[in-house]
Amino acid sequence: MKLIIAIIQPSKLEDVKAALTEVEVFRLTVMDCQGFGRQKGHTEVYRGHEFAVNLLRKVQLQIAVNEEFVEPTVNAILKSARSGEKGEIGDGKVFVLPLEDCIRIRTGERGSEAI
Amino acid sequence: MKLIIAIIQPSKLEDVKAALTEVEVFRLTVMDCQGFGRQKGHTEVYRGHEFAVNLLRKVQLQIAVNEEFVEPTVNAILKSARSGEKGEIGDGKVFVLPLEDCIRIRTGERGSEAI
Amino acid sequence: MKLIIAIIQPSKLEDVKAALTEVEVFRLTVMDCQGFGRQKGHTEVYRGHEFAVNLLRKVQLQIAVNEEFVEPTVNAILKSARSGEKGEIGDGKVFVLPLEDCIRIRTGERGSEAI
Amino acid sequence: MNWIRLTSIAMLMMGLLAASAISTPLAYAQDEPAADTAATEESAATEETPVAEEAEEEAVPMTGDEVAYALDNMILFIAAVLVLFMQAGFAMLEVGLNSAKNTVNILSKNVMDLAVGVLLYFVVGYGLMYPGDGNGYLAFGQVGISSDTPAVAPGNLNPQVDFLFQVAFAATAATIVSGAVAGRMKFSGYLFYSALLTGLIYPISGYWKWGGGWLDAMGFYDFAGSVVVHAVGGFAGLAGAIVLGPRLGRFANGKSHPIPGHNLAFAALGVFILWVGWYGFNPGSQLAFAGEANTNATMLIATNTTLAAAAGCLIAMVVAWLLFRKPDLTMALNGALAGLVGITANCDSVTNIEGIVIGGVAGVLVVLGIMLLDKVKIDDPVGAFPVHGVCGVWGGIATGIFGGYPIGVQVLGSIVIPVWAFATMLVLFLVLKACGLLRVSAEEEEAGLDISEHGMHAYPRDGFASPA
Amino acid sequence: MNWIRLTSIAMLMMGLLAASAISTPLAYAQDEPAADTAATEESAATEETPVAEEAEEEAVPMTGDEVAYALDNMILFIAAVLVLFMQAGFAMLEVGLNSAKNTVNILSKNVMDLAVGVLLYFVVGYGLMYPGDGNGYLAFGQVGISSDTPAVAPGNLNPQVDFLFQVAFAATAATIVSGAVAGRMKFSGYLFYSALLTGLIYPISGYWKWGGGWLDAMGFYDFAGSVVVHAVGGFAGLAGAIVLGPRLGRFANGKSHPIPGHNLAFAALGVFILWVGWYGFNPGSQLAFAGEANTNATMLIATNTTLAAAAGCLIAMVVAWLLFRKPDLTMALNGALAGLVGITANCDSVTNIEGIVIGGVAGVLVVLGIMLLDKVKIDDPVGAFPVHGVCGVWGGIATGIFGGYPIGVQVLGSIVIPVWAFATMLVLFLVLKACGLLRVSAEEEEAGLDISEHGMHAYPRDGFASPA
Amino acid sequence: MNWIRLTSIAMLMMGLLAASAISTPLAYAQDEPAADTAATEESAATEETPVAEEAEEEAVPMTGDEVAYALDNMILFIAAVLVLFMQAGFAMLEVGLNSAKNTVNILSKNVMDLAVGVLLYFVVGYGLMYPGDGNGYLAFGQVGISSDTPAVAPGNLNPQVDFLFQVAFAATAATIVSGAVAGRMKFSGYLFYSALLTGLIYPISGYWKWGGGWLDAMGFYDFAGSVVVHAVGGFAGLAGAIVLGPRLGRFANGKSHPIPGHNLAFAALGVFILWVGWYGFNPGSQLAFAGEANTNATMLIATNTTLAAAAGCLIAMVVAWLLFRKPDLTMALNGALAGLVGITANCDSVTNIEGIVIGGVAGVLVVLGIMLLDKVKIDDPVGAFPVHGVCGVWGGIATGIFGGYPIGVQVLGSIVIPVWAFATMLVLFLVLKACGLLRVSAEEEEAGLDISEHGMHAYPRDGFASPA
Ligand SMILES: Nc1ncnc2c1ncn2[C@@H]1O[C@H](COP(=O)(O)OP(=O)(O)O)[C@@H](O)[C@H]1O
Ligand SMILES: Nc1ncnc2c1ncn2[C@@H]1O[C@H](COP(=O)(O)OP(=O)(O)O)[C@@H](O)[C@H]1O
Ligand SMILES: Nc1ncnc2c1ncn2[C@@H]1O[C@H](COP(=O)(O)OP(=O)(O)O)[C@@H](O)[C@H]1O
Repeated sequence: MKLIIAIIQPSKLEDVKAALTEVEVFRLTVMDCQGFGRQKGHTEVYRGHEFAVNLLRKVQLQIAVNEEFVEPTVNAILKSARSGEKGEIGDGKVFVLPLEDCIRIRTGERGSEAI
Repeated sequence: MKLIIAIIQPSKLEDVKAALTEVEVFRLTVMDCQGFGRQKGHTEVYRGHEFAVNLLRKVQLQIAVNEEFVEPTVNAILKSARSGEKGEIGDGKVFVLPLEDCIRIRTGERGSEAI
Repeated sequence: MKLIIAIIQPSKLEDVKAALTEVEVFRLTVMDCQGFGRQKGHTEVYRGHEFAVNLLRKVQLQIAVNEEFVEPTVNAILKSARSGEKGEIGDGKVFVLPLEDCIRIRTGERGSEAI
Repeated sequence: MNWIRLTSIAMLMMGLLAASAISTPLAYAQDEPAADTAATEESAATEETPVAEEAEEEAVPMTGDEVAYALDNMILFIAAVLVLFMQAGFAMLEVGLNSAKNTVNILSKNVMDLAVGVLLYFVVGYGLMYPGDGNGYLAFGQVGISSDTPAVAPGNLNPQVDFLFQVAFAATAATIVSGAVAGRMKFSGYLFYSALLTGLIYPISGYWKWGGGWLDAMGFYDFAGSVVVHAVGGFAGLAGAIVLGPRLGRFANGKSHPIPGHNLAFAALGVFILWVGWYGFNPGSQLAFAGEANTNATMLIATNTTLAAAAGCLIAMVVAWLLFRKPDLTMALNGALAGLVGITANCDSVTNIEGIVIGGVAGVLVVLGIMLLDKVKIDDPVGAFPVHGVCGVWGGIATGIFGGYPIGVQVLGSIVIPVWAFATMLVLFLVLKACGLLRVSAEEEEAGLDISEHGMHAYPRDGFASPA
Repeated sequence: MNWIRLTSIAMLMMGLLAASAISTPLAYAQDEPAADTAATEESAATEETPVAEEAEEEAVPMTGDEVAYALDNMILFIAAVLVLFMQAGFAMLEVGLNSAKNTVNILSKNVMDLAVGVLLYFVVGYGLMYPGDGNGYLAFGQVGISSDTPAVAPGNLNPQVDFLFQVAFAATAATIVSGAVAGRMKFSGYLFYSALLTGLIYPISGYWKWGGGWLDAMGFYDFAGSVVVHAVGGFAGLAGAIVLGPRLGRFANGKSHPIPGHNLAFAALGVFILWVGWYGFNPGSQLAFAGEANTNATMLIATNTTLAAAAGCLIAMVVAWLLFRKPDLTMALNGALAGLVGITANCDSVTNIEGIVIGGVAGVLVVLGIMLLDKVKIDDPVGAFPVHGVCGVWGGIATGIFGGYPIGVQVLGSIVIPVWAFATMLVLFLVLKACGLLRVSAEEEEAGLDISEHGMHAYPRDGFASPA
Repeated sequence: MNWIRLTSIAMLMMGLLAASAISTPLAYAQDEPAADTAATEESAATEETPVAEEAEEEAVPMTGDEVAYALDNMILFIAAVLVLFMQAGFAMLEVGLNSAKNTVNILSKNVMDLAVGVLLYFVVGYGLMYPGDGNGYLAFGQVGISSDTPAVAPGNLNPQVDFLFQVAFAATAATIVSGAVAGRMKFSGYLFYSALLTGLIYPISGYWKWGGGWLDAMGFYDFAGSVVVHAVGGFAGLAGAIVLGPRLGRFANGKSHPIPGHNLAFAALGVFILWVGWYGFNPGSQLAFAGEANTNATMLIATNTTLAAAAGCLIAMVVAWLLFRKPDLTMALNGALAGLVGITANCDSVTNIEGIVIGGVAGVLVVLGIMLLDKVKIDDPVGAFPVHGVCGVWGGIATGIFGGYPIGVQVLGSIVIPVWAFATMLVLFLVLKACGLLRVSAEEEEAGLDISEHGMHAYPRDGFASPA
């Protein structure tokens, strides 16, 4: 089992959810986050000051999957979260972490079935 | 060492914290999240539109524990986060991840003692 | 590759970011969180009630790094996130998790180069 | 959207057009300009128009009585607008002092209090409260607003503006309760309550005093409604809070756990608006401005109102600071309102210094009242009972102590009216409970009334709302 | 900050001081107290001062005409203040019903509507709308405010306060559109639109009726502007919404996806403020208070306004409840405004009961209007067209049905003016589109207009803003 | 809650009842209706009551003087209400332009400014500011409000409403400072400051001009308080900002790092409310309405106020747009206020065009002022000094340039009063600093004043508050 963590542009959330549904990934957890990366921040103004904001709003997805779903899930995210054909700086990252156990609170089921 | 990630119903937070205290787990980190899973979303209305909202508010707990605490912790969560006797869809999941190192910022202690 | 998760005091965020830049860690993801730990909560009042609040506002950093960056990163965080010389309770923790894969959404690059 | 709905839209349209058609003939009659508009049963309204337009052009010299009539009605109009603005204040205060998940519900209740209140007070309440005469206990004048135009003379009020001022008071009484029952009451049940209070309960006890009923005959004095308006709302709220029981988790394990309001900026804005609105509530209640005595009285009232509010606010903050070691904003806010409620009955009858004392005492009482409710485990999320109930009664009694009115009658009136409101509302809430119309389920309460009763979040998150 | 900017600051200062210098001689003349201030072309203003100061000390007895003059101007001044307060209401309503990421943009538009509107209406609009006489279609009086002091008599209005009241109306018409085009229009394009509407489009059609132009000559009646103000704003908004097209994602895949407003507490506060402001809008439009007939008319107007708002609010909520099975706060809010818009043209000409019917019908129409826009895939984020456009026209026609004015002319006027606004604005928006001044790019829209147009977040997060 | 606290509650109650008891005999005397109420030293208040009630019933015909008296007092009452509403505007503006973590603190300061201000101005300030006569520099009339009822004549004001209007001004002056010292000042220290300003500093310099003191004798003119009110507040704020030093991180590493306000919707709402409140501030300062000259003057004042606000707003936005390439909402908001402050001293003495020029110059000055403070590293979170200090002085000087008053005296007054406020307040803040009452610790500041000073969050999160 793996825990896939994807950081994407907030505006791509709907597309990514749709793409995941297509590869039969129906469960996930979503969190707000702020990213700091190669993407340059933008300049803001406030009462006559200009200042750079380099923490940008992103969305993080956490998806626990069984081994055979890892590649389809990653590919679905890659395809749907990319801006335009070639992608743009700031489109985000996908991390794959080992997941040792997974338990469904409702039933107490453990392991792959609980995913 | 393990990192236990639990996604629970927001209304269970107090109960889960109490249950964890009983098994002597005194430290944790809490985050807001939105879950998408088997639980059906609800219908909302807005100026005459009905629309399904399928991202539901959840709370995520992150708890770093030493090996011997894994089972007690998971069990405490299972017991306290379940809705009613049999649980209900949407009650959430517990994930167990391997944790390679843990460092206390204040002291610089590392490993199991730092948990 | 490792995923470093650091929980720090919100007021230290700028310092930590600066320290990370010095060790050439330029990418990270930031999230709001609430911590519950050894640090005592504070007392709040509300319409004549006093009540203890024990979930305290913290900030979580998630940083994916290659092996050789793990120690510099951890040290940079330790140095910059500590309150005063000796640190104070509540300064937070750093967790190091194994990271199996990392994919850049924009390019599809995988592994160490994608970090 | 399906068939049935489209049909029901169509039918609604039909019904409304039919309704229009009925009134149409009457209206068309006016096409012949201003000839026969003299006497139809509800044409007090329509008949003004042509005259008014003439007036704009002709410019007949005004009589002295007309001047006084204009002044008296103008101040009442302005006062009515200020009192209506208080609805915004109550809405913001109650929203701010409750959880975010109940915001839409509170706003809906406040908006409906005004909408339903205006219509029901028009149909029933106004006629019950000002029946002209009657037996002193219960009487009914007419549906809607009397068409008798008053003689143009000082102190005579146009019935339309009189209604407007009165209906604003009725809506105030109703909306006080909204805060006390917040977070757990069904919206439909609340609408029943709101209709009953503005349509029946408030007008009946209002008649006893302001309509010239038995309490008035006995010499009971309540200038602008510490008892008649605020205590009625406060005690009705207490009845609601008792029958409903506390919000989940409010008194878990025998201890009191506060549920902090989610936006104190809204709460403070609400109090500022209420404070400003009170300059309609109290000065407007002089019901006259023309003539030296009235002018002077109105000004005294305005200043006493201000001094009492300031004293209530300062004292409540100081008391809370001494007791809880922190300067508690929510107590200061409640204190200002407490001072305002306390001075309402007697603002025309006391000196400035007495006004400060009355407000200051109210500031202490509200803190004690909040602590007392807590001790007896009654959950009143915004402090509606301590502010409007306790300090309303205090206002009535203070009118005896400082205002020069017989203390016995003042005490009597300050007990009878709250008891009336409490008892009738207790029955209502118990009936609602028996009918299953009172309290939402635990799950609904936990999810928040916004989503469970209205299917709507007050603060949905950008980019996270997901189309169906 | 670099060289160029410092230079431009310096130059701006110079320019302003130069501008001051030009007017200075004129002003210095006053140092010789009140001697030669009698006749300069714009000294109607300056000349008051010394006189006024004398008046404070001397206390000449007032004539009857002076009393009427004072009363009439006082009520208009108060009304103007209330109408100006409506700007706050529109700002809060529109902010609340849109996404958080467009908040700064909406606030900027609302603030600029007022600032630009006041200045342009001063320079051009007022002279176009009240040219004195003219051909009935298009005429121009003067830049600024006429310096003719009116005879002191009942019904005569000081030109300064008349301007103030009128400019508040113009700003209202402009700001209605702001909501309809929210979330996707360029700020610079919006400023063009706003300038044109308050400077030209609104004053010209306003002249047709209120300035004594051809529609007025035909007998068209619109008491306070259901058509002249609200329908103009509503139809201009419709033109904007059509040319702009819907916000991204609003009608994806042939289905309608709501984009919920981000703060319903703001939205409700806005409606409460608008409701209160309407007591300036309608009662003030009587333009007189002195004299029994005027006093009575103003009071009837105020009460009818209240009853229609209440009816619109209640009916809209009930209809929405029946159709969508939930008591929808946003519909109740729109319903209250719908009732207010509907009664605006006829509040002086109908009975209380008719006022309730007019408001109730408006409450149905606004729900149907919102559903209709949805069906035809026009995106009007706050319902500006259903509320102000549809119910504005309804108000004009209702003035024929209930108010006793010839129905034919009422229908004519209620069509001509909206068509004028719609057509001219359609052209303007198409021109803006052709010039690339209309709509922001998809990326900018997605990021939110706050950051892309203004470089600013309305709600930046504590501790997360990072210095450059 | 422990023993000591219960005891202290009980003792407080005792004290208050004792206080009541003292005034009781005096009050009971009134039970014999209106017999001996003629002459007690503070019964100016109580004695109105019986008369007023008679008036309601008897309807004596009004004299011409009574009419003028009614009109003059009515407008002042309405103006006072509008100025009091400005407190809500300041609260919202300051809350919006600061960090969320300091919201409760700002609200508490604003509420206390009003509560403490009203009481202290009643006890000391009013007597200091309007002592009747005196040496022209420092004099004291009486505690509370004079009981001399004025002759009923045009221009005579009831002392109660005069107090109300004046106290609203005093509270305004005080609350301006609240914004300048936000985010780092101790609450208890602030209360000292607020008490001193409303009780002593503002009344003393107010006496110099409005109380008939030496500046008035010299011919200095400040119609509604650009200098007397706003510059006092602005310069007191500057003193505070200097002594306190900047907020943590505001000027780190020799660079200026903005700390964006957390809610621009609140900020804009605040400015709209302030704009509306200014229609009390300026037109009310005519202090009379009866008589053609007064009526006309009031209307000119209202329109000039509007034009200057619009010009300030537009010009500030344009200047900021040119300088920073973005249309900066916060600058437009500050610009509107700048225009309002600038026109306050001279709104009765200039033409409309001059009003626009004065507002426009203020719009430039406020942007430059903000940039200047930044250069010299003074941290004024809301721009209280540029808006009220700089533009207040500008208003005073503009009264010389455009208003026709001797420029020399205008410059003198516009320097002396701000220097007085700055110097005395500098001393006060230095004393507070020396006593350790000034600034919170770095940890407390970082955590936010809400939690460290008040133990309360303005926006606690639903479901995350955890019972003890
Ligand atoms: N090494 C990393 N650790 C944690 N988060 C990262 C890392 N690299 C990228 N991110 C996240 O992904 C987002 C996009 O990365 P960025 O460098 O801007 O674009 P790209 O990956 O296309 O070069 C960042 O804002 C950050 O949230
Ligand atoms: N595979 C998963 N990956 C990430 N989050 C999950 C996963 N499965 C469940 N969750 C989280 O747990 C919540 C509850 O899951 P749900 O499927 O609704 O109930 P149940 O687990 O009882 O079937 C979801 O809302 C989601 O946040
Ligand atoms: N075992 C843990 N699991 C998850 N989070 C933890 C753990 N220990 C500490 N934390 C996080 O770190 C924060 C600081 O910890 P705390 O115990 O207060 O200080 P210290 O580490 O200096 O003893 C906590 O508020 C919590 O968010």
